Amino acid sequence: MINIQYFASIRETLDRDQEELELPASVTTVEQLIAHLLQLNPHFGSVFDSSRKVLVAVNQTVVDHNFNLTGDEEVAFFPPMTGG
Amino acid sequence: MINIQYFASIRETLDRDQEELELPASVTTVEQLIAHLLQLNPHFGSVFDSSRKVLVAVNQTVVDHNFNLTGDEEVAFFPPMTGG
Amino acid sequence: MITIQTDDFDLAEEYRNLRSVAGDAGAIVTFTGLVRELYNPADSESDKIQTLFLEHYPGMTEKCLQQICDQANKKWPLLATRIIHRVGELSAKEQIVFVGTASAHRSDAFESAQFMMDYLKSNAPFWKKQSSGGQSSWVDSKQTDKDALKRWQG
Amino acid sequence: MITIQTDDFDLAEEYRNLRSVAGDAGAIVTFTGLVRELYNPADSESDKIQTLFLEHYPGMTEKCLQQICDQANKKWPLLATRIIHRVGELSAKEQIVFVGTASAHRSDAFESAQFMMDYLKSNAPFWKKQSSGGQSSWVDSKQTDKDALKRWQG
Repeated sequence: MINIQYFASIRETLDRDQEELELPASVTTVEQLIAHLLQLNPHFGSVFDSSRKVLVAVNQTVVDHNFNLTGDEEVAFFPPMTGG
Repeated sequence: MINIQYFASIRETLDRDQEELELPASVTTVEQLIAHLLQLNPHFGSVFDSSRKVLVAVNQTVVDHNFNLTGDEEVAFFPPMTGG
Repeated sequence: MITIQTDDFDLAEEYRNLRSVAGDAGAIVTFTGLVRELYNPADSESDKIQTLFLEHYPGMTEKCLQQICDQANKKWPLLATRIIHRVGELSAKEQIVFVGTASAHRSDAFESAQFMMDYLKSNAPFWKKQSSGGQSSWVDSKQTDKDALKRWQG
Repeated sequence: MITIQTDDFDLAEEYRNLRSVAGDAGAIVTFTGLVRELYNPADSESDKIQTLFLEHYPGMTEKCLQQICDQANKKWPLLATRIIHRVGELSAKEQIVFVGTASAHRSDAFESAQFMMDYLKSNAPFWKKQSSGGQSSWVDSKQTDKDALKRWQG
């Protein structure tokens, strides 16, 4: 099971803060996870459209879209940080 | 009358913190004032020897040795600053 | 030491701690970030900020702030480092963030504090939402904050 | 505002003043300089500093510190600046100098505070004499302090 967390504007767009998901064997990278989420839920279209910068963290470290997933990670999607 | 002030190690070397002096008409620059002081007091030799960096302020602004004097300034001699 | 908290913090207490932890420090630098009334300087006609809501990613935030302290301690000879970041709802003029550094020499204390703030701004998972006149919107990240990181790279 | 005094100062009070004078500040930076026990890091075998005596040039000092504030206010958009410098006899670990700046943005507050300290070190007429183990000697000015000024020139 993968645990997916959503923060800030993305949490609001999707109206959810997290979900659990069983990954199909074909999903082995962050890029494939995003494609999978787009298929499952049309709302993801407005999150992952090209005008919006979305960061991905796997197990609480920011990674790029080529990052490999085994299927039991904590994955988070969020906009660029604005702390401080 | 010129008022001359001495600070820190220079004050200690000369064993005085200030003095009043009537400048001869021939003394019109800081450089000439230093030469004049060297004539008046042999102690100045160890202050103005080449191994020691001495700063000069006229009316509380640091100046170089070409600075013109009219004869009624406040002149100060001191080592490089070490505040902060 | 790092802390994420909803409560306000006391600069005097933080300074006392830095001074006692740091031993033979010659220089202590503190940075405090405050909520500005006009958060967007390009839009001075807008309503003034009434509240700022700070969301964060529990777990990852602590990890990131600790990494920032560790990196600062690797780059500079520091005697103490401190980060406090508040989360939740804040009003105009309230304190948001504190960074403190102690070192033998002033340049190390200044540079490390600036480095820590620059990294915190772009790398720690906090997000601000501002509210004014009944409207609320997420604050956009700024290019100047990303540019600030270049100074510390390479 | 600038002050030269023999008494100690209170960081909390100075921070409160900066915060209230500065109005809509987003960033407040404070620098505090402390008397180090081992003033000369090249000479760790020496006796520890027992006291530090700070001499200054009354009149010129005030003028110099005010000029440093004025220059900082010309170079950066600041909402408040503050310098306190102590004179007279100080012991190890005591506070010597305080510089505080407030600004809308953090880079202006950081840079101006560092600028003010760099100029104060090399341009304000203070001199330190350290005493330890019955011996006393004037502290030499450092090349690194002169080099620090280059960042702000040209």
